[in-house]
Amino acid sequence: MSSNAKLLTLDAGAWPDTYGEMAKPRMGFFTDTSICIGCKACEVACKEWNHVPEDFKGFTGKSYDNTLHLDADNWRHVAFIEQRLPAALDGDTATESLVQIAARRELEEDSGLDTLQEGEGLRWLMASDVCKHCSHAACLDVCPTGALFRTEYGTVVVQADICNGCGYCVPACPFGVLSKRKPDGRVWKCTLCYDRLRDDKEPACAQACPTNSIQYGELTELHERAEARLQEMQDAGQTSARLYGAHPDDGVGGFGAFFLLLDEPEVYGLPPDPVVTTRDLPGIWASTGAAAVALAVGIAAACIGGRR
Amino acid sequence: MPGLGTSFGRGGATTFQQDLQNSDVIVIQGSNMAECHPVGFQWVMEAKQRGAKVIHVDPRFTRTSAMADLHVPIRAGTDIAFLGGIVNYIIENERWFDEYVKHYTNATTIVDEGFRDTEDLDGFFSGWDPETGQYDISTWSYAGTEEHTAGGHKEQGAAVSGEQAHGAHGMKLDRGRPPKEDETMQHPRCVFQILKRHYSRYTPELVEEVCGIPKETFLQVAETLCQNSGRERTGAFCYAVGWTQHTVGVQYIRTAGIIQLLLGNIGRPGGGILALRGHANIQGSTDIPTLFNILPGYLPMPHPQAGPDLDTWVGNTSPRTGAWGDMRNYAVSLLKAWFGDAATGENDFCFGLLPRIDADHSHYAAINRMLDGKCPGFFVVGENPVVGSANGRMQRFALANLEWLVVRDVQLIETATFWKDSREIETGELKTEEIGTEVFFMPAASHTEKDGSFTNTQRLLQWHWKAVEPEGDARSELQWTFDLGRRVRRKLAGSTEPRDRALLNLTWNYTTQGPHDEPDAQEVLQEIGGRHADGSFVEKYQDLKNDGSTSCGSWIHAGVYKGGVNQAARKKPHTEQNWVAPEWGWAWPANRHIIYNRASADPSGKPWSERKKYVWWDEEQQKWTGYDDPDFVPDKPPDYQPKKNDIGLDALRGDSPFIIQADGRGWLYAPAGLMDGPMPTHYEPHESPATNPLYTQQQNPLRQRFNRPENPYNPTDPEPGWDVFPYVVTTYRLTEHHTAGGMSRTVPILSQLQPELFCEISPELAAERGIEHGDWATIVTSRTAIEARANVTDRVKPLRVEGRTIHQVGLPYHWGPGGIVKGDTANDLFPLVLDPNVHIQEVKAATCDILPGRRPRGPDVLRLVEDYKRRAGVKVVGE
Amino acid sequence: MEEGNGKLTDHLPPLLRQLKDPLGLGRAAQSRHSARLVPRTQTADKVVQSVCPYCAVGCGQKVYVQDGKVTQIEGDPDSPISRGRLCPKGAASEQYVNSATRAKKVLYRAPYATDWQEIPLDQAMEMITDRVIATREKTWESEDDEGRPLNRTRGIAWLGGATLDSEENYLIKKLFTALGAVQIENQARI
Amino acid sequence: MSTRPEVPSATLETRPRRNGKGERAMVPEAEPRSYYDQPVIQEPVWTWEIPIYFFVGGMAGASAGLAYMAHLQGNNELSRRAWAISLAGIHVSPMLLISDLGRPARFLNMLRMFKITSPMSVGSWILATTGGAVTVSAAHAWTGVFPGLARSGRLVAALAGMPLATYTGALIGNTAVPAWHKARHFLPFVFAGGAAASAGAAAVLATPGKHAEPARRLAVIGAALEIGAAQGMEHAAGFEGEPYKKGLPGALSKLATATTAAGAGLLAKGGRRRSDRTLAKVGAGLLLAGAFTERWAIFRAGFKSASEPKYTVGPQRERIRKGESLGAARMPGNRPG
Repeated sequence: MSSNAKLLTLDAGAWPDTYGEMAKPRMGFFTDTSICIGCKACEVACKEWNHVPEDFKGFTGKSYDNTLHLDADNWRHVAFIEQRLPAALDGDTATESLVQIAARRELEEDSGLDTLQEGEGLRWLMASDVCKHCSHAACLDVCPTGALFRTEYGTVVVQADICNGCGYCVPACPFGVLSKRKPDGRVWKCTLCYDRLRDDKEPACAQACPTNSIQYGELTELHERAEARLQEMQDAGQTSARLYGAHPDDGVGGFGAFFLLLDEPEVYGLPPDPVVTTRDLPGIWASTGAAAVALAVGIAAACIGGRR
Repeated sequence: MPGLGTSFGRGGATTFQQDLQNSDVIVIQGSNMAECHPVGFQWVMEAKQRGAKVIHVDPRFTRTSAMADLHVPIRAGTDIAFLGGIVNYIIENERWFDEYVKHYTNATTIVDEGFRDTEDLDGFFSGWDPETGQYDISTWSYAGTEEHTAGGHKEQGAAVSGEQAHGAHGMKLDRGRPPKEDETMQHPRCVFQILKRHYSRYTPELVEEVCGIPKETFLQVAETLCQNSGRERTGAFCYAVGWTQHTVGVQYIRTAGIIQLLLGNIGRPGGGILALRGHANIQGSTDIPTLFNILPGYLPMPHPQAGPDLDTWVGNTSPRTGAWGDMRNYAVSLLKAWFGDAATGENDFCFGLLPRIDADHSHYAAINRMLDGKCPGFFVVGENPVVGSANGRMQRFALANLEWLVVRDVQLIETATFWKDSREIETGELKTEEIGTEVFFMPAASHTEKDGSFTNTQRLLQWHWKAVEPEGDARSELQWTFDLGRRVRRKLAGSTEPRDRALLNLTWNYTTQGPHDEPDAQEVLQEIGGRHADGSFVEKYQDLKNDGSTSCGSWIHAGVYKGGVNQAARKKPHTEQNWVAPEWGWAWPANRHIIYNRASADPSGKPWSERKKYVWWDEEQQKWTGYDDPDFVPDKPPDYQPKKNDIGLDALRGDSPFIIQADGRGWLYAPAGLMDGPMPTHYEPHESPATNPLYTQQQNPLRQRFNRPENPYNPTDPEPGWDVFPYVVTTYRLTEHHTAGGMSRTVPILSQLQPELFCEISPELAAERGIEHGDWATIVTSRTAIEARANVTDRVKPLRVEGRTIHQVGLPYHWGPGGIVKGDTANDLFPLVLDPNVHIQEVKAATCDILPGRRPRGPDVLRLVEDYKRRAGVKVVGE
Repeated sequence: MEEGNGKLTDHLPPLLRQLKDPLGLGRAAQSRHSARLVPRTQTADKVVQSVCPYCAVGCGQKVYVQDGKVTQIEGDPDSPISRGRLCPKGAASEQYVNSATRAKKVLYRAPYATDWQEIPLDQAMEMITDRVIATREKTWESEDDEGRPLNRTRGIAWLGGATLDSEENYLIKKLFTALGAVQIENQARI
Repeated sequence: MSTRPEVPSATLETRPRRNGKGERAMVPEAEPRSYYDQPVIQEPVWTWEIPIYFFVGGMAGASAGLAYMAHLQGNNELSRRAWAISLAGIHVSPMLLISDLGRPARFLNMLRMFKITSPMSVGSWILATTGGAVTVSAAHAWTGVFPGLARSGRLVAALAGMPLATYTGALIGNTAVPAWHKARHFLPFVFAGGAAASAGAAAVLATPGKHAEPARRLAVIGAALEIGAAQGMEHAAGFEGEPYKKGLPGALSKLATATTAAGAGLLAKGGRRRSDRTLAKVGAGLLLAGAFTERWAIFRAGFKSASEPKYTVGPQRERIRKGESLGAARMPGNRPG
């Protein structure tokens, strides 16, 4: 759909084109969940820096996760997944013989990349989720006021001084990142610490992260790092590793904040094939126009028909 | 920790966190490092990404286990059996680092012929006196040393602690060598052979039977350790209170010390034992102690048996050889720092004015005196014992029996409000109107509101600067203590009472500053760091004199202000110095980061290998050099031989890395310094669902018990009624909270992340007891019953022990009746029963029962517990 | 950023700025506030280097102060131990020091009383001083039954947390030892 | 180690859903995997005002068109009343929208920019335009003031009125809510039909019978379009369309169809003969109710669809399985993950 492609390139054009010489390199996050220790420092550092209010959900019984989802009051969320694993730790190698598995395990351990407790057939996945700062961001597209905009760093930010709480971005986001804060009335989400970036400071979560699971930097450089890491794990036989949001040809044109996951995205509460809804907007406008014409015709028919 | 002190000489971590990145294998045991020390854990992850193997031995699968290559579930309280099994594996398979062991440990030393092992005496070492319940340790000594190896030790009873028994007391050695040695390590009474016999029954099969760890898994751990030790490779141990909070806690650490000495992992990069302390200044408050049994720098508190005068005391409590040979220098310098001009050679430098200890005066002993009405006054400063200490109910009864209580904290903690919100009010055991305790609550300043230094887990002093003034009545402890001292001295000025002399002689005139008359913290650090008579600062502890011409508040800190510079406040970015970062803060002693680092070179002074070089002998310059400050006499050549009658460091050879010890060796076998034996032996926890398969003696015979109605004990296998409390219960911390919660349950963000007390149990136990995940469960012991949300998870596994299935219940202990998030207190479940060396309570292993649903309210909970005690036939002495 | 603010286009209404940003997804939508945004760490009156008060890893902290109040506490990238990183507790330090429930006044509970009362700090110190002196006198032990000197009292106990500074511990040990109070203990055992 | 003991269901909560088991099933699963059944996307935050606006705004737009045509045909009785209905609707609409805002005082920000990528932005401009034009036209129709303005005003109102009635379909179609997004091409027609039906019906109620013929026909035509489009939509939405058929939304939509059909029936036969006029008015009432209920049903279906992860994950995983998409997660070698 060439018209969509056109729309998307224009969307991307918001950065760097509209900033001219003020444009900065596109900054983002690479969250390597294979080294996340689930300490939640990112959640706390974020709330501290951005003065995000507390949000008590009580004891949820969902492993160590008492935050559950990203929303206006949680801009970082650490997911905890306790898994019993069969001998083979991923489906596509489920046919491995125990000997093959043992060999692969040895390889993994020597490489120091192993994060799985095969001995007990148990693993505990932890992953820090955050706004994806999509290359083609639905929230940004649908915002009627321009409260949401793409910054000179290529990130997507809600401007609290503009947002009037129309709530359109909330169902538009394919990741469910945004929501309205009560009683404030406006929507809030990760700004990738827009203000800190202005002073060349790391975003609060990335700076705090004890194991450097959250890595901040120029997106192009992060992509190289991630590819290398993936290859490393692949070579070590840790075949469950995958990159999520690192590819410009996915439904949102790639993420500004992408991930290395050890299982399918939906296991972490992430959509496996997110699509920016506005990719279909030309078609939607066409139908809307057609419907409007149909309505006009109907009215005309109703009136003129009466003459006969 | 005396576990470290008696093995190597100093009671501190032998290495530093950043050095973990050099390890080839890291064993984390008795610690949940990723959860309790997340930022330190980054160095484990660094090592891992360099290919190191990470092994986590823990009853639960934790966030640490999730990052480990191997998690080994173990029955809480059986670590000595596991570690002893590794010792046995090393010796049986001849995997020890022979050259290291022969030169740097006391393996070759021949022990007194009177010595008998637990293997010979069914769980007792020689010297056991059933009357006193103590050991006469004279037969434990090196053969040929004088009879009273341990000085006044044998009469000192429970008062002696590892720190106090630092080094071998009064051990008289010529040329720093034991009188009898066997270089071949074949002599039946040489330490090596004794060790070999002692652990010969700690086989993989025994480990499986006792710890519930499959033989294969154990062998994998043992072999991985051996493969990653030697000239080319090193391994490290990390532990925390999962090892110390047992009735044999000190011996846990000793066992790890033995392994690391046999494998040659002490004093070398990537090796060592890293004690992970849980509080910002735990290490510091032991080095410069607020502890009853030691003075700053681990000098022992005077004891009547140790002699009436300075010289007798020094003679009785220190060896002549090794760094402790100069104890008089350190002691006199301390007395000069405290009593200034009043301390003279004529009056023994006021030594006579110091108070004496003659028993266990630790917190729990004091609590018992409070219950007996013998201790009317209590200061609690930045501490929350009614939540953080074992048997909280007993703690609260004690507080209710005081005349006055002073609590200083940043928040109004439960210890200050016990008289109105403790559970005993709910049960009717206490009534607010009947509690006569007068309570003063005084707001304290936070770390951002005062200057001062914390000593972190790796002995590193780091200065923190004041950012803002404390608000309202909030004051720092520095200001408060100084003020209290001034007021007392003012009121007693002119007193002729002998008891007031120490107080009036005290040097107590610090320059103050700021709106609150704050003493200058740097001035205090200067006093600690030491001065010459002319007021100039000492450079190192070797500068200290015994004639009163130097003053030094803590000899191990000598030089912390050298050159008039606050060494602890140095903040040179790590990016601008080598990986050891010697110019960031200051590590005691003498800014050494890996101690005993002379052992990183072979006896001739060359690095064991290029890969593991750290400190070595430089032939040209004729001095020790390397990445770190050499923990050795800088110009003492590797082939140095002491002359007869040399004392102190001069008496140690050029190949003796453990310069604090009288013989300069690492101690596989501790002839003195420990109450409960020269070698670690497996004893069951005080309360256990299993029998000790090794000896008839089930538990540590010296464990400290308190037999009183407030402190009943569950019967332990094989006693009748033990099965009324069939499960093991253990406590732990969560990343999101801090100890007793005063600093986390009051912080909204942290409270949100872990809002409720929960218990972690296996699906199998949940099924057995009909407990639903997410519902409430009630945990019962003979002390009390508490309720928690059930977190049913595969991360807790049932273990096969002695042919039975043993279930374990995990409980975080952060909650109490106060704060933003409230809950029952896990420590209320645990009894007072202590390690004999350091008087630390056993809260990492006890027995309990668990039921579905919430606990009864009010007095009904007492009935529930009474019913349990009746069914179990709990006998309470003193009732 | 600043020179950007000067641009005439920045002062035009967004609708007109859309001439250069037709979809209005980029700079055209930027509010004046956003254009001038700077972090509070940059505008702070001062920043001091500190150490985390929680566990003993000893992470470096940077404490930012504005108008006499702590406005931000974050990791100190210069520290060789923590390299700027903090755990959730360390990262929550600002809430800990600025906690709304922090005690600011001295409170006194008289024997058998059912509630607190506020008393002046000086009065409290005087009262405590008197009790220390009286209890010490009442419970003094000058020698043991064998006539050997003890010079002590076991009538006063002291229990400290391990979050006190070493300098503070030093003064406490020094003073209480001189007072003869031997039951001095801290968290290190507990 | 590969076999797991049977454990009580209580434990399932501590690990993510996977047919209630931890193992990786080898066959594609009926129930898509999820994170403790947590929704992937957020439920909309719009409240009751919005479906009412869909109804009122649609009616206002269509009424403007009806009024314009009636005016052209000199049916001033009908024209004036249609203008009035449109006027009422066009002024209630902004009130509804403003009251739904989190920050009502900032409603003018809706016109801060013009964003073609945002149906709400476009809609705001359409609403503003229609609003002005309808006001002028209605004022002239009843009082005869500013005839000049009104001449162009009527045309503008009629032209802008059409998309005003249909853009709301684009508004909700352009979201990540599966039930809405999948139905994006039908929603504008459903809304157009509803708008026509309600505009016609309202005019029938307000206009003396002999002048109401065009309105009556419009109502019937609209009803037909609404029912037809709704049926098509539910069919085309497939799995994502489930919420339109199940639960409360399903019931509402069935009720809407029935009511609309009945109303249309009555209107269709009612009309010419005086005696049928009351029937016609009843039918008109039913049509209004039906059109409103249909909006409500569609609105609620969106919430239901957002609240269950299977509606989001299932179709996406299916796309990947069928090779229609690589998805966002990639194994080495660009294999979908």
